Amino acid sequence: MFNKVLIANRGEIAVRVIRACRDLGIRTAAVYSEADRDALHVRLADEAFCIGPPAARDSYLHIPNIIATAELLGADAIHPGYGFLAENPHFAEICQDCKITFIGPPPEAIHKMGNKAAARQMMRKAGIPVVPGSPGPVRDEAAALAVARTTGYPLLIKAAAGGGGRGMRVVQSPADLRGAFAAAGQEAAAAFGSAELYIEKYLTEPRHIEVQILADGRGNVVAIGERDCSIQRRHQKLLEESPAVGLSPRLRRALLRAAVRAATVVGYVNAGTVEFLVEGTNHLYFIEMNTRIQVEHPVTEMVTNIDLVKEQIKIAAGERLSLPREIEAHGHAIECRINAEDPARDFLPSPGQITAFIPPGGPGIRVETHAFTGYTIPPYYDSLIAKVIAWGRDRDEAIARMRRALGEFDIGGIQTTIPFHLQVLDNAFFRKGEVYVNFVQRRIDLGPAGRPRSA
Amino acid sequence: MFNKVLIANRGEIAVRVIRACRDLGIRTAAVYSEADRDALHVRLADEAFCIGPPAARDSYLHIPNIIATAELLGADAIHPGYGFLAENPHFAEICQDCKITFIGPPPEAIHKMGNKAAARQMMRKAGIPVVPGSPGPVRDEAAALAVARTTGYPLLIKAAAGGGGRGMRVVQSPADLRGAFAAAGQEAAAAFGSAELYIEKYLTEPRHIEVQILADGRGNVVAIGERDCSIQRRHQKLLEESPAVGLSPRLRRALLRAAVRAATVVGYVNAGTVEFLVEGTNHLYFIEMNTRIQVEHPVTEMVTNIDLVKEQIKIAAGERLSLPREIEAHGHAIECRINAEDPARDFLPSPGQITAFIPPGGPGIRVETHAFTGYTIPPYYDSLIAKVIAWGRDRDEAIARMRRALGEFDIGGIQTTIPFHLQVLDNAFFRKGEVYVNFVQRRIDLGPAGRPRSA
Amino acid sequence: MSDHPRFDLEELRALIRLAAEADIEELEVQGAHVKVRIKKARHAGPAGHGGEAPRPDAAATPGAGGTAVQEHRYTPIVAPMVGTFYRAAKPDAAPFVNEGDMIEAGQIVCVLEAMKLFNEIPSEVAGRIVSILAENGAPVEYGQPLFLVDPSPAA
Amino acid sequence: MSDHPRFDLEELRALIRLAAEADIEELEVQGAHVKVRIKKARHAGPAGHGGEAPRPDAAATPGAGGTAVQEHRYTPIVAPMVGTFYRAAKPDAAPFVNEGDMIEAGQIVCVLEAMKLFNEIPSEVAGRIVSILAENGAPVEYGQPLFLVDPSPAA
Repeated sequence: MFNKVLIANRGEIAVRVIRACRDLGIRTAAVYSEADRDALHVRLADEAFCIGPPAARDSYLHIPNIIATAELLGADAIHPGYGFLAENPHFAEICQDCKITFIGPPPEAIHKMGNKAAARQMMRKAGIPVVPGSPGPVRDEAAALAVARTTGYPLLIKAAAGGGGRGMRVVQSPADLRGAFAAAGQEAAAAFGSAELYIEKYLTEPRHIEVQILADGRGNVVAIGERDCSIQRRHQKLLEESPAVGLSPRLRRALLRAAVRAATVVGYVNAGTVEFLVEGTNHLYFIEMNTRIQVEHPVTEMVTNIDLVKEQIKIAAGERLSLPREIEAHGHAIECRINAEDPARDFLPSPGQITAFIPPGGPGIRVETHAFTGYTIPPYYDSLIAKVIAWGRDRDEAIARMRRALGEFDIGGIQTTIPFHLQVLDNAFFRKGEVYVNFVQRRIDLGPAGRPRSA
Repeated sequence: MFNKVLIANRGEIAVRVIRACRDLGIRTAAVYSEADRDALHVRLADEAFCIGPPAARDSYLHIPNIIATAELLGADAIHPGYGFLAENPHFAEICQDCKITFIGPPPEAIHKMGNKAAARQMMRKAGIPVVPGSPGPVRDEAAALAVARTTGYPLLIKAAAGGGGRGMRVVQSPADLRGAFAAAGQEAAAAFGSAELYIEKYLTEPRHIEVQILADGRGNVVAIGERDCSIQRRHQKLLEESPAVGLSPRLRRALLRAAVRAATVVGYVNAGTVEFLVEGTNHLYFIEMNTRIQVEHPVTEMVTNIDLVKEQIKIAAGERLSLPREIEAHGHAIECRINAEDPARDFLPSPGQITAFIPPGGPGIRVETHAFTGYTIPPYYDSLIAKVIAWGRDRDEAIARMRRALGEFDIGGIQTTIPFHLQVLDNAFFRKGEVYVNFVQRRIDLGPAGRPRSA
Repeated sequence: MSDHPRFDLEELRALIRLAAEADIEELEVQGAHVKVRIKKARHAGPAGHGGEAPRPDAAATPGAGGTAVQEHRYTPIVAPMVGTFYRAAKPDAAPFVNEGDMIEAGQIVCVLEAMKLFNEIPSEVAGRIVSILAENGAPVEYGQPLFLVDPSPAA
Repeated sequence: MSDHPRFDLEELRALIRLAAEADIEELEVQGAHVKVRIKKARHAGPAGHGGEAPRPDAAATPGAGGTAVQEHRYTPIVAPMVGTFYRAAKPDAAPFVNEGDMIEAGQIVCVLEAMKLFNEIPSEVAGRIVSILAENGAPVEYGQPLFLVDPSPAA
């Protein structure tokens, strides 16, 4: 096992990784930017080292300073968390070269799954259904029009290197295609440094369901259940749950099997997530694989009692997976991402000082946060300040507990997404389990009703 | 189901009951003394009513004001929590007379179990082993010496109406008996208004193991597993766990069966706890039954996923128990009571303002607390400020998580029992599961070593 | 930490708060190792800052307003128990007291009903009832002000 | 930590924040070795308060006070990257600079080793090395003060 792990991240995930290390008896080294001097991960780690100014490119993305810190402090492994360098194959390679274990998949697997179009092609060849569309990147408008004849309309233009909704366009007709294609290309180039696009059939009310996998590099690839992440806004997940409500056992088995196959094909090692769109009761389509721990991993942990971050570290240290092939889920778990954003003002970021912070507690509630009373949210990074996870013996109990927890969560000084979540939890369609990726757009009124209400 | 529940308590248990009511969709009314104006239970309840000055006898023990508040606010039930009026049969009777449901057992059951000597006699008649000793109260020193001839030495003198160690004496020889008897009688009279004493065989290294039961008054009495509460200091529980480590399945079954029998004999309804001393691998002795929810109930909740407070409310509302006869425990749970006391100074109470309060979180951790940053602990009530409960797939994982959680628990401005708990968790005998009621006395050095250490 | 004299931020903060609350312009403190001088800003404009710092200066200004000081001498009669507040002994009876009435110490001013019992509540002070703060028939908390009494009215 | 009179940037930053939050105009703190005076800028408009502390105005107030300005003129040379601090190019070579040395802007004052690369670190200021704040061979953080320079020594 490792002697010391450096956590190349900040915020709640850095705290989460420190906890997993503690539980395994491993020493921890935090890194931080000048904006995070008073951050919780800095306080909780055994050691902490300042690696640069606030801008992420000069600190949390600054590979030489991170590697140098690992060497100076004698860390034998680096956990990248999510975001920042987590899916940078170059970083994983440098770790390898420096004889520091990268707690994540091999660089080749990151690379292969990083190019979404290439990944899609690879999966299709492996017999995993993908959303009908261009076999690879689409060169120009003419080629796009040709592909559109096979997918039909509406269709979706996506950035090959992208994610998170940037460089993405829904196109309703051939007339719209030309302009949308050019705009998406520019956006993709600006956001990801690559203008490569691909085209997909646009699914009307698909659900976003993903499968957590763990692979130990010794031939053991296990699917640890699924998560429904359909509650999204502009392709940003806001609420996730496990298990996916109303999924037939047959379709669930098919998803798990496809995920294991995807991981196997790409030679995957460590924790990863295979994302699918699910249409109706029968159709699954691979969309991408995230080669890291996900924000929403706790819902899986709550229904399986497997500590995924501990498993990541154990796998990276060369341990064999000691899990059964078939993981049984018990009960139901929901996660709400509490962002420092104002849902009543189009989710405008709301950084600043948190003047009061009383997290919820009690039965079935788990909180992952790096915030505390007096903490100032720096404006440089993402707006996630806490994750509340509620577990219940069934979905109704999980919802009731989540409503109670969010109702008592006292955060002063900033606006948060709590009112939005309460609105979703109270929505009759959500309660029936009728969720799909455009649920928020269709079912949630984000007008003044998004303002805080008494729970 | 009830429309509105009044919570006749304060602190973490008042918050706990409010949460259970929320989860059931029941409105809540808090009561508070003038010292608790800014307390969390006041903030979290739907309504709150001041019932008296700080002294408990004029507020939380003031029956007329509490009943009047329930009537004024239209509460149809009262949850007494633990302590205060929870085991006062007179209060339960008044509730009955006022047509307010007392969420707890019938007054008769409270009364019968309230007199410890009478309860012991009743249990012995029902075939449940009790610690050998006087069949009832012992009148005088001569009678005490006679009983001692049957129990042998060392023996224990206890107050019949007592609890919590007051009016209790260990006697090593006939020569010591006379003085100890008189002293215990005086102490008992002062503390409980009754000088009645009884005598028991003193067990050398017994474990304190208790069984949680639920009874619905319709013939269903279920034992919800056991808790080991051997880690005590001066008869005050400090750390509890479930299941009891190293208990043979046979002895465990015997304990559960005895507990169900005890509850049945007394006509018990609602949640209760039957406490036993266990000696060696075969002997169990009934000591008393607590006719209320216990401080340590969460460890049972964590290993069974049953919300005991919700069950209390449902039973009081007349619902039938919907639990299987055999409850399966999964994993292991530990609770540490975090008191505002200084373990390095003989557990001296440490009230005052909490200047920083960052509770632990992450996988497997549950926190029950009414404290928050800026909260001032009033000097009038007990010193419990938080309960940390850690769950793990096995005892080792639960211990590791508890150590991590206590290590990161940041409480500023006051002294707490956290360093004491870390010391217990690191003790090799504790880790092996070698616990018994005098464990703290024998195994824990409460000298300067009790001071905070880096975890 | 070190044996060098350190700036104690907590102490400094306390000093600054002191200076702010005391409404002084300059404060100089000199110890063996440390010397602190605090000088307050003179703002012409409105006081509005986000933080806590100094109180609105007007409140601490003594000779400012005559009427403001008056109010402070009023004494409340508070509920000594939880109950329903009734101004009269029976629904059709006259109220025990009305606004403007002179009362004596020990005089019954209302009843509080709790658990079917009507408890007559005497005033602990003598004076004139300035205002009645609770509504007839309303539930009142322990310590809730029921009446405001001017103990030294211009008699 | 060390027995050098350290100029603690953290403390200074905290002092400035303190001065900014409290409504004071001038704050002067004098210890055995250090004396700091912070004077708030008088901005005409209310614009300024967002939360970020004001810049050390004292440093920007040139002709304000005689001795007070003295100490504040020391400028730290900070680590521009993470690395191991070496005072000399090779283990047996002479240090680039010693305490009391005069240095010019752009002059190499140390090397920082990171990922097997030795990075020569030039000073951005000219002046006299007042003190060396990091130990030879020690790991240094980004932004860690390495040297304290008096930019206008009595030459």
